[in-house]
Amino acid sequence: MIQEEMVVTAQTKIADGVFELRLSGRIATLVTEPGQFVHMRVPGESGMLSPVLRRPISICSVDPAHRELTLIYRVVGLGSQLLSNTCPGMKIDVFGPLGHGFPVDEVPAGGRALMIGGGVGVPPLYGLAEALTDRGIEVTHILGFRSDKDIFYEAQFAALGETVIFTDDGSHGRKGLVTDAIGEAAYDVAYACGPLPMLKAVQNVITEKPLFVSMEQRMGCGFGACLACAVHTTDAQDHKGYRRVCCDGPVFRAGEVELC
Amino acid sequence: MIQEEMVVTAQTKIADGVFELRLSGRIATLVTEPGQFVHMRVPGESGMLSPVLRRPISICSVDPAHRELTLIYRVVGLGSQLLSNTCPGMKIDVFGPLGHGFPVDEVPAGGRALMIGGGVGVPPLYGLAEALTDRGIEVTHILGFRSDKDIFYEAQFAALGETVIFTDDGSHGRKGLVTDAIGEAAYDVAYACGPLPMLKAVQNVITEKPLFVSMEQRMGCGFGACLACAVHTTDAQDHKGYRRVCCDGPVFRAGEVELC
Amino acid sequence: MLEVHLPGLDLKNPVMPASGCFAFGKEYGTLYDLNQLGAITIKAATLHARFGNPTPRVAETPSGMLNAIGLQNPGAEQIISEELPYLAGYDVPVIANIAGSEMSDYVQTAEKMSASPVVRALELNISCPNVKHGGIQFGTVPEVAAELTAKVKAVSAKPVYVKLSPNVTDIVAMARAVEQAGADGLSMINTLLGMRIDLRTKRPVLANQTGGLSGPAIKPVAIRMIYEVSQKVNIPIIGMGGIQSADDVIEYFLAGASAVAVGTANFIDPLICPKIIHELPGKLNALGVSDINDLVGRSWKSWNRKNG
Amino acid sequence: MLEVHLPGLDLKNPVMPASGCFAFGKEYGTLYDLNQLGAITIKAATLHARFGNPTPRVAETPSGMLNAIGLQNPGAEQIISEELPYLAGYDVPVIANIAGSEMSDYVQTAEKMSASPVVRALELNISCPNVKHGGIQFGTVPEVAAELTAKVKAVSAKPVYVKLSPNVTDIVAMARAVEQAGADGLSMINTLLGMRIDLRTKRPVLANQTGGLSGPAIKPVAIRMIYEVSQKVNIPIIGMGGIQSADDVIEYFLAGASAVAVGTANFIDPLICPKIIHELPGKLNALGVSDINDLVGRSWKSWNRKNG
Ligand SMILES: Cc1cc2nc3c(=O)[nH]c(=O)nc-3n(C[C@H](O)[C@H](O)[C@H](O)COP(=O)(O)OP(=O)(O)OC[C@H]3O[C@@H](n4cnc5c(N)ncnc54)[C@H](O)[C@@H]3O)c2cc1C
Ligand SMILES: Cc1cc2nc3c(=O)[nH]c(=O)nc-3n(C[C@H](O)[C@H](O)[C@H](O)COP(=O)(O)OP(=O)(O)OC[C@H]3O[C@@H](n4cnc5c(N)ncnc54)[C@H](O)[C@@H]3O)c2cc1C
Ligand SMILES: Cc1cc2nc3c(=O)[nH]c(=O)nc-3n(C[C@H](O)[C@H](O)[C@H](O)COP(=O)(O)O)c2cc1C
Ligand SMILES: Cc1cc2nc3c(=O)[nH]c(=O)nc-3n(C[C@H](O)[C@H](O)[C@H](O)COP(=O)(O)O)c2cc1C
Ligand code: FES
Ligand code: FES
Repeated sequence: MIQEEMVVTAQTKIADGVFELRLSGRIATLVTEPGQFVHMRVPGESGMLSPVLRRPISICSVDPAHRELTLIYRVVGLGSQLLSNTCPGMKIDVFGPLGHGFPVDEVPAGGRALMIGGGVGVPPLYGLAEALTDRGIEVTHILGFRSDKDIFYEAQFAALGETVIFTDDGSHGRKGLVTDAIGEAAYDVAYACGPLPMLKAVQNVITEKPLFVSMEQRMGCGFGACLACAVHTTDAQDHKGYRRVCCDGPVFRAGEVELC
Repeated sequence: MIQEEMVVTAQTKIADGVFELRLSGRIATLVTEPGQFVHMRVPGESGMLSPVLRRPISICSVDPAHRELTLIYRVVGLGSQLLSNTCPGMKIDVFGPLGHGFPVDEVPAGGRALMIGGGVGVPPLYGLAEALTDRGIEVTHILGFRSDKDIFYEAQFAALGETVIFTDDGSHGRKGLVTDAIGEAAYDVAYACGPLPMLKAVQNVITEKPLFVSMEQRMGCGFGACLACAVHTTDAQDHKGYRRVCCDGPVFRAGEVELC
Repeated sequence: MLEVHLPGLDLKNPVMPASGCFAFGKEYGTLYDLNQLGAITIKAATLHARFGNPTPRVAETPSGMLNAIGLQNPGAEQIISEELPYLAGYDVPVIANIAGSEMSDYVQTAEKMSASPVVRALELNISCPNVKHGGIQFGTVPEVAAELTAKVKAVSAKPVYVKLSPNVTDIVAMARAVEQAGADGLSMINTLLGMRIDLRTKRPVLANQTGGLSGPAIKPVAIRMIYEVSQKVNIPIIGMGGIQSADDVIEYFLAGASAVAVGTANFIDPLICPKIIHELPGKLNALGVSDINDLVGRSWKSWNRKNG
Repeated sequence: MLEVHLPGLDLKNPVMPASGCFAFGKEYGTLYDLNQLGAITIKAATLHARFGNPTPRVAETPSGMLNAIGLQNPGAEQIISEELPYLAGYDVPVIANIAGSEMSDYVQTAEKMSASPVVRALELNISCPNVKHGGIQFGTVPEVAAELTAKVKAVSAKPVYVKLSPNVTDIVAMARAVEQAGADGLSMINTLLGMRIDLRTKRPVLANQTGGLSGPAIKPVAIRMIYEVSQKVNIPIIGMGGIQSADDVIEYFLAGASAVAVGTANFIDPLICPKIIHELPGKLNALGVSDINDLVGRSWKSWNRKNG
């Protein structure tokens, strides 16, 4: 966990309002788990509208040899808008890697893993899939998007394992919800990242196998000091009663915390 | 008076902490008098420190044929610091031209004009000298700087007329104050721009000939609507009792307003 | 979609420049057609001409500015004879902001200004110090503000909007007091009291030492106050404080405002008012809103009652 | 040059993290050596553990942020047994911020926390709503704040700094009341009450609806209040609100602060406290100042009396 100026090495639009950003710096050599994130200070452009707080973005994949991180983000507000205006060569103040990611070792050797992603919850699953296949784990991906124009990384995921695409409107792949396909998959451990309703639905379906979910919360510090991101544990007897999404998570074993 | 995005065409350091900035746009075709100014919205860089208000900078010279303005400014605080980081190709939101400048026609045909400038009060005198010499007026410049390293545009002024340089420490030109040389000059009309103590000293020395001074005040709107820049008239009987530096000035006939 | 009807004010849209940031309209009138505006709030009028404070009168702050203009204005009569005729040439309601140092100043100024046919409503600036009461602000003591409101209402030929100061412990108490005293509407908020110190001179930047903080920095305070007050009064609120976009206007409506004023942003972008007005319909469409009045107080109104 | 001596606090430099922005130090301790800090103000302690408010608990605003954490903490005893031992390993004075919903909560918490040898001073957070008095804040009524201060002073083994809320009409009256009641120092300011509304959901962004506004946006308000209060009290002030640079620290001293706390800026730049501490000597040298204590209140102290 360090703070440094990382250099933008590539900025590419990969779907409607979705960008792939490559950053070079030492943080890329410090990532320990897929599903960790970085907290970025987005440079302002105009005096009247500048982001103050950092923005948390998951690490999609990492290339430590080339000291490079890949992030994928959707433009939703001011910070992500300004981030999408940064160009190769520009420097961005990045703090990371932060948090606890997906436990890769939960899948027994020679086992099978299922990944379920929705929208911009999909990116960290790519790094996870890379880490799992590196270990010889067989991976299946069920990825949901709103529509044709929102899909990204289909080929990249397909190169690693079976990949089922869903769209809300059926404009590409299957029409429906990612949960529709869970029953068809064979797996030992499941991992999910995406919008809250999706996580809840997945948690309702996958009750018999280990499931790990990645959560989002608005953040202040990003590393455990401000309690902006605290969520209740499900177990009322838990000695602390809460977890911090930024440092105890963002990935939790399903059932550890209340999904909210 | 319009608001537009002007394009930076050149940014050059011309003295210690002093930059010459060239901007291209329609405003360059609308300048009517030397001594007018522009009100610039300096782009912010970081979310925590971004200028909010516009910054007033005098127009040093103008090339309407090439739609180009030249400004010269000193880095003193946040806004000027950020301005000095802008590079050719970048766009800056500029509002102008604003204010009333130096009355060129006050000098009778074939007459002589004296210009007295100090520090970053020197730039608008250059455009004035150009306008006067265009009319065949003979010009003398007395320019004061703190030290050798602060001097700029000496050759440019010398090309238009006699140019006497003063430095506070005698490191270049004469040592002393610009007022020391006023008595040696022959002129019909005098113009002054520079720090307040200099303007006051000049006004005390030049009492018999027409003198015009350019003033500075902190500004809000820059065009007469907020009264941030109001100064008292010297004449207590004046029907309004005040003048707005931004639109009634910044150039006033000596004695019209209180120097403050 | 944008039309708004408030006491004395039939507005084609709810966006107006805030008092003190638009003088009497002439300067902005050289930049754009003022008929685009919902209304115009003119600079504070006092009974007699005032020069105001010495300079520097403004200072920049993070996402805001401080001002201590000091109510410079040519006095009520001069404003009526010299400034209002220009505005009479436009089809835009004028709101006259009035100020004073004693109750009697306010009353006389209100009487004069409200009598002008150009003026459609008064905005009572109660943030001024009351010289008779040892400098305490009219706007910080509910009883004093109520008394002033009642006296002004008694003489005013036009509806009276009271402009509340945010520098109080209990903004709801202030709002209720002036509503009880007959206010037709509220303007919220005036500036927060602030200061900056120059490191070089070691003295306050403003000659007046303290000044009024305005701009985006204060928007969260204004939104909070309007949210609280709009739930407790039955008169409309003109919202202001840091508005610089159509999104901000919508946020004010959701909080409980029925119209808005734009102050500081005029200095940063002189065309901001017409820009906001032109952007509003698109923003409302994107939110599925067909009438901006439906948004008033929606952040606290129950979800099933439409425009309830 | 940077050493500062205040009741109970001998500081190697006047810069400390503000309460609630630094937890109990462990996280920042992984980033830098906490011995560099002048002091550490720990997160508010209450008598019993509190979970705090539902999320979202933070929102961004122009040059600031809103928070409604809701005083989440493990309770005084847990803090003493689980958190303070870590800080005991550093040579940095610890200030314990304490909060409660009733006078008796505060008193018991103060007694416990002040008894810890690690704690050098208490900071009384009087911005909390008083449940017994119908939710009115302790920090908005001078008499209530004074009573609370006196009761806490009576049981505290360490000096007591009272942290004032800026959401009041008369900050000087508040300061004088707690000084009279025995406060050893003041902390100024706590957050301004604010709100943001989400245009999409049409509801307040924070689950708690309103939150505390902090960050550079509020600095001019804090500077003004410290300028006013420091001229009227004889106890030192720890200044805070939007500090993000050594220049800001100097501005606070000029206004009348004798030490400073950095809150929100820690989230933006986790290394900001040591950065400011390292920059201070150079900035003071550039201003020709050899002892930072000479700057206290220089914006209002007469020019010829040095450090007068
Ligand atoms: C651990 C974590 C990992 C994330 N990874 C990704 C990712 O890989 N790709 C991606 O596109 N998005 C990701 N997000 C969401 C991303 O942080 C937000 O979309 C982004 O902060 C929005 O910023 P903005 O300025 O564009 O939006 P605005 O709405 O203007 O932001 C305003 C404030 O709200 C916060 N905020 C808004 N939405 C969210 C959100 N969903 N989660 C947390 N804070 C939010 C912002 O950080 C900011 O402080 C992640 C969030 C978390 C917590
Ligand atoms: C009509 C006019 C013409 C000017 N022409 C020039 C010029 O040609 N070259 C040049 O170098 N400078 C000129 N100045 C001064 C220039 O405006 C300031 O140096 C500049 O605004 C400083 O901004 P800053 O952010 O760097 O400093 P900061 O001190 O950080 O600025 C803070 C605030 O104070 C204002 N301010 C600070 N100093 C001045 C000042 N001297 N006058 C007015 N406002 C000030 C800024 O605009 C800003 O609002 C002129 C000023 C005026 C009024
Ligand atoms: C330069 C300036 C002058 C102002 N003059 C007045 C005034 O004369 N009367 C008044 O009621 N408010 C005055 N105000 C306050 C504004 O009308 C408005 O309430 C406040 O600035 C908040 O809005 P904003 O953040 O959009 O500027 C003034 C504000 C500024 C910045
Ligand atoms: C996330 C957060 C939590 C806070 N928690 C506390 C607290 O527990 N007790 C307290 O007295 N102040 C608390 N504060 C207020 C700060 O200590 C400080 O007074 C305020 O934020 C102003 O300083 P700043 O602008 O540097 O943040 C908190 C502020 C923030 C932003
Ligand atoms: S974001 Fe600060 S504790 Fe999680
Ligand atoms: S700067 Fe607004 S009137 Fe001059």
